Amino acid sequence: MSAHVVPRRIYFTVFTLLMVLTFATVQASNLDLGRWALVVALVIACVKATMVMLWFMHVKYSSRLIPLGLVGGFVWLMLLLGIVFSDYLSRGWVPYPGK
Amino acid sequence: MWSDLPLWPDQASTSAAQVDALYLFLIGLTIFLTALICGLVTFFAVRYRRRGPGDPVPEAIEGNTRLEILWTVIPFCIVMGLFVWSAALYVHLSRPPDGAMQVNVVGKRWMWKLQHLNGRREINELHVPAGSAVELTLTSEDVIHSFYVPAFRVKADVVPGRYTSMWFRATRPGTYHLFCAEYCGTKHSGMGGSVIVMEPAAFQAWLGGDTGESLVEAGTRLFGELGCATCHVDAAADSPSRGPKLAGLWGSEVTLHGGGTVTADEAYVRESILDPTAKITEGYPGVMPTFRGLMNEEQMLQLIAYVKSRGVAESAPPARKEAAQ
Amino acid sequence: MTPTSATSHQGEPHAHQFVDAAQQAHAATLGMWAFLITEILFFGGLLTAYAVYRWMYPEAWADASSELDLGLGAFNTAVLIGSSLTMALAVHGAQTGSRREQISMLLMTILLGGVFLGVKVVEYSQKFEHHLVPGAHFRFPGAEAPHAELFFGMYFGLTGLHAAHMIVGLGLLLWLLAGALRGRWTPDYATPVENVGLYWHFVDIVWIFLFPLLYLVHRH
Amino acid sequence: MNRPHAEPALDYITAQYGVRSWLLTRDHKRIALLYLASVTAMFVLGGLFAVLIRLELLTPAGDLMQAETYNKVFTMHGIMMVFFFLIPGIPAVLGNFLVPLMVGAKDLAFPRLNLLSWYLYTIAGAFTLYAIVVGGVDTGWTFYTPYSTSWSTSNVIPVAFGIFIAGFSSILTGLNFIVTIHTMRAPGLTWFRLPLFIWAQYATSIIIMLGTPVLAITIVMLGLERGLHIGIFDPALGGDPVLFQHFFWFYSHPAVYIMILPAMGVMSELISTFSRKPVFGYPFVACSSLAIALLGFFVWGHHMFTSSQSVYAGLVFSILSFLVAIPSAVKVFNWTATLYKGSIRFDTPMLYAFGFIGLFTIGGLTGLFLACTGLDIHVHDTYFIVAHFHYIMVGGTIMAYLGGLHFWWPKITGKLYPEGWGRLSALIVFAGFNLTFFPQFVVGYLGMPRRYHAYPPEFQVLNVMSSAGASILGVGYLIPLVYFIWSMRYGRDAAANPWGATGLEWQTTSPPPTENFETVPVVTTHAYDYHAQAARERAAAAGGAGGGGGAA
Repeated sequence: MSAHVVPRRIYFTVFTLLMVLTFATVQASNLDLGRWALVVALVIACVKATMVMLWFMHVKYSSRLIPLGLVGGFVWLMLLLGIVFSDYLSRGWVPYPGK
Repeated sequence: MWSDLPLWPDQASTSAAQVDALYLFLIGLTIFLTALICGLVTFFAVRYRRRGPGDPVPEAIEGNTRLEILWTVIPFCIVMGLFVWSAALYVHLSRPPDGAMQVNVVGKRWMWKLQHLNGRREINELHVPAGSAVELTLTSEDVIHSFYVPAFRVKADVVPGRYTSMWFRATRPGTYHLFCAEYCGTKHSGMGGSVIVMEPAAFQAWLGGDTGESLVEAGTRLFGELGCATCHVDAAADSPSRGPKLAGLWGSEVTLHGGGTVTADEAYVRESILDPTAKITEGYPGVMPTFRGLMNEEQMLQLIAYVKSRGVAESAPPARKEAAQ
Repeated sequence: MTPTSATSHQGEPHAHQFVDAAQQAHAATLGMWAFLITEILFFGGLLTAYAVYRWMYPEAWADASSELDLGLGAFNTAVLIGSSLTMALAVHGAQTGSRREQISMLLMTILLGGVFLGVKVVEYSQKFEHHLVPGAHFRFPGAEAPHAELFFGMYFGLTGLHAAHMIVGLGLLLWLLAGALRGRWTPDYATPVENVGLYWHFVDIVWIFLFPLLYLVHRH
Repeated sequence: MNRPHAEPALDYITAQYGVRSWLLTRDHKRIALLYLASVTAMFVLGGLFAVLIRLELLTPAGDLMQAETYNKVFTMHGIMMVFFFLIPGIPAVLGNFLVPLMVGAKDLAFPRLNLLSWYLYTIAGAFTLYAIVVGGVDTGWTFYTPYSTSWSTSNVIPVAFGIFIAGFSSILTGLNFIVTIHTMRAPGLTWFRLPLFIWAQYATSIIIMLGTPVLAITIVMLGLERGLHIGIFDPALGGDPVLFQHFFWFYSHPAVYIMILPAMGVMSELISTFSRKPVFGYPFVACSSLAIALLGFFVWGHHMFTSSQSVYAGLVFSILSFLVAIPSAVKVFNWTATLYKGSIRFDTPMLYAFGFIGLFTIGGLTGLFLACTGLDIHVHDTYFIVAHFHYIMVGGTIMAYLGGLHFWWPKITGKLYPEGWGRLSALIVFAGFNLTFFPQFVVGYLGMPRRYHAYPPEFQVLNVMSSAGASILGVGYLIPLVYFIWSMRYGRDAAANPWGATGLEWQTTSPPPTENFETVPVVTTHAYDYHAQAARERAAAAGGAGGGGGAA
């Protein structure tokens, strides 16, 4: 129908970048980054996911409702994660008996 | 005749009166607002009732922003006040005072096993003296239970694999209900008993009446029987030992292998016995075997009592449990 | 979401409840996205459990993760990204009306999806042989065994759920292929291809997160 | 029905005959009726379990049934009522029927998914009933671990699987509503012209979409843990049983709003129609639905104040719980203000609406008791909680559901219910409800824990009062069940718009034709324009034509 036709060239470019990032994330895991290793891995994964969504899934060309809903979904997941962790992380804060 | 229809629970602890005060305030608020809403609804319904099919269509009133703001802001202020009040109470209830008398509680389907510091055991009954603070350390051998004494207005879930705590200061001698409040299976409603508050002198007499092995003594015995002493030796400061020293350990900040620190508390000691490699003290090899399955929760509490008895870290706040012993 | 009846005055086919085909396409796309948002939360629940236990037992996570075959994992990641590319090209074929492109790209996507699952089968059977499947036969050296078991529970939960989505996706692709062979997908009616594409890319995205979270925990 | 032609068109009920035409229908109105039948059956079943509970609690000793049986009975009561009646109740019955009508569409966006949703619900119900027949389940509807995963010997997995499937049924309904409301509104029907019932359904659908998947995955974890023992919730393997509570309440607290928000939507329609005034502060009522839906997600930890979660997390959950009370209060104030200078009628739906306001006010205010951390410690897991949520669920949701059913009954069936009986039963329900649940507040504060098969004798008088009230409440529910069925055959025919209401659903015939409207309606006014409605009525009376057509 009225869907936006994305040129093939863009698909191939995105694919190449995704492969490069996959290689990069494997390489990064071999470095000793300490606690930053997880952050680097997740940032790369987020970039890759965003690229898939924007071009492969045409979010870049869709109505604004869809990115809004998507961001909402991810924010909700972050809130689930964040609030659950707010419990776990603060459990140790209370002066425990005998401390 | 009212003895058949109680409307108010016994007030038998210092916090009971505080909880009841908040409760009474809320009842007042509820009555006031319910009466206001229901009164207005009734008044409008009668005053503006439709008298017949020929009644004109009333003028449309779309709303009033000032009113909306008013009835958003006023409830907001009320609930924030309630938050502060109840939060203060909550923090008070969750922080045992220094020097509280210690009792260990283990929940097991469907009974409560309690042990005083001097070793005196009880099942489904808890004797406490009036007037002094009592702190319970609770854990479970199977599912989640909840230790609930309505007359004291206190409750704490009892979670397997973890220690929870609660405290109260009983005020009036008497016998009060002890319930399990978290559903735990078939005989959940039978998992109860009583809390018996006694005059301090009577309590001392009761406590001393049947002393077996005290908690620390039992812990010391276990420490030897399980062979812990072969590695955890308190030799001279510089001589090597395979396990961390226990003297002065309790309450100290332990530096861990791989960075980070942990406070030596019940949870840490328990974890170190069950999962020794989970948190390895800096400078020691992670060679300790697990003791999972080799002891029950009561013995674990005895071992913890022993570790506590080996001395509190100098940096820690003044110990309070030694006083009770 | 296929047109069942009613050819309206405008001429383009659409189901009776819609005013026109544009409304139908809009509704179908929105519906698919809404479904994918529920999927975020579905996987998200398990990922939250994963995060909690990874935070509690970092050492066990590092030890257990190194038992996974990084080579196979990375290979599968590349395969799945490739299948996303071919899927996107299949959608391109539907939108431009090229049946050839549709058929060849759908076949490629199915093939790559099959390769991914095949590799998964190899990995799973290795885990069985090495006693790394949680349960009575679980064996893991060292005192971290119980927590490593938790890791493998998460591993099988997450990858199993992902594989189940892949299998559903393969079924949908076969259905698309059958339609493409009969020439059902045209620029006027590409929504089914687009929607299955969205689903397939979503499954790819899930894997993009699972790969570093499961295979690259602590490797240096 | 052999009259040849002349009649304009057949309605959706008479359009087709035969079992097949019902079981394979894609008409949202017929699916609503299928849901009505199955939801009512589940309600009756859940009610029977409630009868058994109240009979057992007449005496302090557990003498009517074994403790094990009692535990299964209250578990099944909870599961039936929560997952198979309250959650699907208003959305799947009234929502299914009304959403397309109110937005001026011919059907929902995905009629086949809608039918699938009913089948999933039915399959889920069948699983659960199967589990009851082969021995029941005794974990409580909350399935707390590790009891449900490692200790209970009852049929946890079949029931949990049933709930898992019911979750997908609910997701499909929510998805359908969201897409329909976004894409299929009639020309001129802007967001702020939508009826508040639609706003409520929209907010509910958002909760369903964001919350239900987490329940589904939680059940998957529960099943994996119980079946394969992978350790997620088992402390022996390092799992945390309290994590289950986080997951469970992440869905199940918002689920409370899945139950109450649609009821609030019904309330707005009832109050407005029977006082012939637009809902006071429409944008505030509409946005408060969204505020409740979104804020309601972040208060789940108030179910866990005593669970050993951290004190700080408890305080955060407490303050958020207080905040979510405000939009609910705003709604109540606005409904009350709507009555001001209205033209108020006391038909059965309005009596239920009055009942709702009173009971919901009490239910909501007692919710404040529970948000108070320090006080919740005492009342948590006692009958105080039981009383509180029954005031919301039964006093709120069921009152609104019954009110809505009476209100739209003429539209759904084309028949009028007997008004006298209707008013009588509304009063009986109100009285019976209060006698049942008010004593539970008292006995809860006295310290009686919930899920107790036997209890200390001093609680008996209050429990007897509660059981007595339950019998009255039961009668109150039976009367409408009888006269609704009776009216389908013997009731007087209903006009297109018997209440003089403004919604688009009243602009078509009663019952509506299969495609809802003969011509696509065009909307030019806001949702509650009673002057325009009066003008239409005058025009219809003058022209003598049928009441159909657009709201021009």
